Amino acid sequence: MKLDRIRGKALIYGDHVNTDVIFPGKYTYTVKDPSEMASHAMEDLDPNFPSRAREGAVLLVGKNFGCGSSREQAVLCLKEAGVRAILARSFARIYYRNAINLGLPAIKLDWPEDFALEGDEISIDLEMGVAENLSRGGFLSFPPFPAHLREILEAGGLVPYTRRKVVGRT
Amino acid sequence: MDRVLEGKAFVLGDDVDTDLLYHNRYLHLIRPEEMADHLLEEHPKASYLREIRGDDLIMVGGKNFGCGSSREHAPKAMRAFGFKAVLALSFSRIFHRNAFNCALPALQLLEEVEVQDGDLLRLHLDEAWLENARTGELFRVKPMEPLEEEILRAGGLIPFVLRGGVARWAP
Amino acid sequence: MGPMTFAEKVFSSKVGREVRAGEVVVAEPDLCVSHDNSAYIWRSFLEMGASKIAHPERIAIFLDHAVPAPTPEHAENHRTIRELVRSQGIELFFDVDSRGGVCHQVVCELALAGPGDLVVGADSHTTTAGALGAFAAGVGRTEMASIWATGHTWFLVPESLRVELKGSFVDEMVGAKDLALRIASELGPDGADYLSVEFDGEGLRGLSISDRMTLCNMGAEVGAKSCSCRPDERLREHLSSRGKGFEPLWSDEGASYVGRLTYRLEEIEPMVALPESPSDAVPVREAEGMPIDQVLIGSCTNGRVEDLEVAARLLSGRRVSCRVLVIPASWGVYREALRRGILEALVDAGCVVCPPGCGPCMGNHMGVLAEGEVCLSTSNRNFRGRMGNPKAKVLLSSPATAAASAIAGYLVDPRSKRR
Amino acid sequence: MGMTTVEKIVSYKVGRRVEVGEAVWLEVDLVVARDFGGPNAVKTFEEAGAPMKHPERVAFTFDLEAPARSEAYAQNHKALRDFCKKHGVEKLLDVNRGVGQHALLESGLVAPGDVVLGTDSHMNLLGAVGALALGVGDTDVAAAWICGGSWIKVPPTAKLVLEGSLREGTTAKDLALTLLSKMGDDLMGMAVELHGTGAEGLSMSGRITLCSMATEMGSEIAFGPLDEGLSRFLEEMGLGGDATSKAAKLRPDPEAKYQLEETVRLEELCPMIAMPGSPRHAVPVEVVEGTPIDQVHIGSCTNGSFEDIRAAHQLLLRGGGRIKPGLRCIVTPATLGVALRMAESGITADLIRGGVVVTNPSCSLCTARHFGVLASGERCISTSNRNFDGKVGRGAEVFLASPLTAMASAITGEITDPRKFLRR
Repeated sequence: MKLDRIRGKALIYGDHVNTDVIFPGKYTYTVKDPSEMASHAMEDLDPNFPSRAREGAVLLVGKNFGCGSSREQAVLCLKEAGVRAILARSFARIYYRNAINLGLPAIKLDWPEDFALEGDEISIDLEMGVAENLSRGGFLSFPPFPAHLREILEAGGLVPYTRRKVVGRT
Repeated sequence: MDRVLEGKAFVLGDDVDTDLLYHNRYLHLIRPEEMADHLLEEHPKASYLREIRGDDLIMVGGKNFGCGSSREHAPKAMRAFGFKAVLALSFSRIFHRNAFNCALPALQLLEEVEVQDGDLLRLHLDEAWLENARTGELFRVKPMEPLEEEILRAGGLIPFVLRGGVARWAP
Repeated sequence: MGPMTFAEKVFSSKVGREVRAGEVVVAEPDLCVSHDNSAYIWRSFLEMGASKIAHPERIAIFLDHAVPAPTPEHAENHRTIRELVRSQGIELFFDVDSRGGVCHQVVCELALAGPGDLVVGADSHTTTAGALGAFAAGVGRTEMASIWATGHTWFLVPESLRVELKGSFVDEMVGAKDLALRIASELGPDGADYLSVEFDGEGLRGLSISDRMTLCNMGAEVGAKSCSCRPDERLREHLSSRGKGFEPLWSDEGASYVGRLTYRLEEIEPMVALPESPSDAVPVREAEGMPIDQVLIGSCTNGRVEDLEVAARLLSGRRVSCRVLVIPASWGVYREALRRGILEALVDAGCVVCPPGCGPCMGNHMGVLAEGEVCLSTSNRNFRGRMGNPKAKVLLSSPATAAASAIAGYLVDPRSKRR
Repeated sequence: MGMTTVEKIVSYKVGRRVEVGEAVWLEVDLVVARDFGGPNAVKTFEEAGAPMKHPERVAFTFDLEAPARSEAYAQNHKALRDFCKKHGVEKLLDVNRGVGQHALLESGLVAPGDVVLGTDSHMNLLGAVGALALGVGDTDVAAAWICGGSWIKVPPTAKLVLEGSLREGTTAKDLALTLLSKMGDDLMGMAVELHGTGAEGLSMSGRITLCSMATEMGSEIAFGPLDEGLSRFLEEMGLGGDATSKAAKLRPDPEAKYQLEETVRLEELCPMIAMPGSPRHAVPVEVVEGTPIDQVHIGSCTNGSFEDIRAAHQLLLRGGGRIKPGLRCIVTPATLGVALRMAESGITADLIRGGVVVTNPSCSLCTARHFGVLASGERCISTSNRNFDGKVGRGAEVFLASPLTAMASAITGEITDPRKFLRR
């Protein structure tokens, strides 16, 4: 994954968006196909989400994004639906780990309300630590990712990353 | 209703059970149009059946057709799918009853029939025979009971009851 | 070498040098817990190119999320897990049989971990094992796969929050769940995000292991990485009666905390969490009268013998006025409750006693809600759609409040139904 | 000329002597809808827009998904509860009560001579108490709500004479499976009467098992003997002398006419098992002994009574008290009453100690959407009544057997003749 050129439309949500509204628990053992997962993404919060995210999206969200369950489908469904990165004022701990582990850039950043409006084109450079609003021209900076997290993201997630180590070792 | 029903044949074998006709995983559905989507879903001929959806159809089964559960989803799904009638060498009682109740004629064949999938069939209700238009052969069918006939003419059991049909039959 | 928090001590002992909050370390967990999601973990494990689990003796797998299997999809998932268990020689496997139950409950019931142990679980409520004095944190399933493959993972040594408990609860109508909801209402859903929470104080010594599990379990609802209780005599008894040793590990006097909270247990009153967050909790008396369609007594939060016993004391000889599902957290709980006549009393009162498991807690099995229905549950989470239907509502409370409200058919303060 | 039981029930109802083959309308005493079929009947009824004639003769039972495991059933349950409130239906046996027919019996809602309709193909097991109970579809149910009656075609009767008594290890289920394999379509469309000392010697639970499988034989219904044993059962159910004297009046006349008569000597039977695919593919257990299995299920309307579970429990104790590790054994009591008796008598505790999963009363595995669905390639022995391919899991194999054979197999992990644990 290229870390310097992440682009998508801004989709904005509030604080404490939890894993049950991102991916309802009732589907966790019956829905396995990633594209079907994507069709249920944010189902109980924003039923139009899959169509809005399809062309590529950057989520701008409030505090404690992804609180609740440890279910990784809550990351996978967003990724499959077209989410390229999540900018959150803060993340729930497990969600943050899961996002990085599945290769979805999760950026903790206290973005100001006037940074973007719904639908603005957002560009992110993880190497430089910059988020830019291409529609309006503003930009924000954040601490560049620690090297080991960048490696996981660049590899495309923890599976390919570990695979490289496991297979490389043996 | 028409006294001659015409449709393309769809042929099944003996002991077609209600789980095969309509699987238990869809029992929660209550709209026949939705039920139709799941008709014979697990059957080897399921995809062929979907190719001919939209045509007028007549189902031909063997012995003990519709055995198993009391689910009326089975005949409701058949009717909503486009089946005009079902014929079989014998029927399970509940299926047979359910079929008439939801206005799908279910008639017993009195002899083995020579019919292939896609043959054009004509069911002559008054004469009680089944005609295979491809071969020109006629097969004997057991005439309907008068009560079944009345229910069918009324368009099913509910219209029959609502139009006072019971008064003629009750003691 | 200055005073250290519990988390700092656990990770220092794991890596063999002194580490402090804020450092990233690589450590080997002592116990790795997963459940019906083990088939997914297995798939990621294979995708990683791994073939042999590094330490099968550290892996514990429990089937609990949908048992016995309600659909062919669940059945296939269980079968995959049985195959991997067999092929990898995993001995701590709890199948659909009468040894098992909800993973967090069985870990504590059988004391699969002890003081100072590092436990990871592919489930957010892994924090429950902190009742045993362990450091227990939830992880995602991909991460669990990498731990299966390598035996280790990275941890940020967390900062800590100290919660001091004083005094004791006034009566059995008030308990640990009310305290947990009170804490959630004050901290908010992220009040302990990434923190290690330490429960301590003379108030804690009066609490049963079951109460401590409830407290640690609910830590997940305030974002805690781990919640742990100071090891004491009561824990020593719990461990020794299960043939386990007891080597206490705890924070030092004067360790550094990001915050300190103190609760006087006498001041705690029955609490209820309103939809749609556990931290939207208020005293029951402020919400009394809300009509209820279903009551659920169970889950890893409140499905233990003590919980069922409180409910039975309120319900025996009375009739419930709504649907009441009782789902013991494990077969061990089920057997003990059966032996004590608790289950009979509950069934006589009109409850349905279901086989142990997670039940409808996350909308997978037994007791899913319809549109517009309201469920009062003793579980831990009431987000929108949690029990299957986004237009249903879930309230969270203690078993006492749940049982008292079951009698009334609407939310009541359990003290009004006290015998 | 004398009459058979079914001819008597129908004749009394319509007030004249009826003939075999005749289609008649009759008043219905109880119309039962379940969480399966019920919502469809409600839809049809609401669309018809007519009033409900006899709300006191309407009952609902929730057993297919109890408690609901999916939103769809939660929604259906709620719709039915609301419907009951709206129409003043008081006989709502909710998710705690268990398998419909058994819960109705336990509540004293069915008596000899009653005509009962229900959305369950095994409704006819109520023939064990001399009721004329028929499985019907939801349209029949909705129509009966409107007009209070329904139609039936008077079936011919078969006389099945049972002589002698069952040997240890052989049960009514083995008799049912033997009949299924021997009689083929012979009993199709008939009412079956059980006669003879062998029938009278069967317990009520055994009679219910046998009558429940009339459906698989293609019969309309099977009637148990209307004898002393039935009277005692009726008393236990809280039904007084009226029910007993009615049962006596419904006994077939000695000169009644039968379309078929068949005699079975019970001593000659052995434990039987139906091979996957059809209840009719039954063979002696010894033929397939040793086949490994993954799961055992004991319960259902066929074998979920207290006596069935007690028999399995006894066998478990004789076989060492433990099921085979790695095998799943699920026991589901038919009703709340059975569950309570199991708990009181210590059976539940013993089963759990032995490794068994005991569920709340419901149809459980039998409806294939609740407890213990199978993965493909898995093998299960079930005490239920039907094992069509694909019913409880795609590509899974289900064998049908008695609670004794099921438990014997749970102990060993492979299909096992229960007499192995009984012979000393």
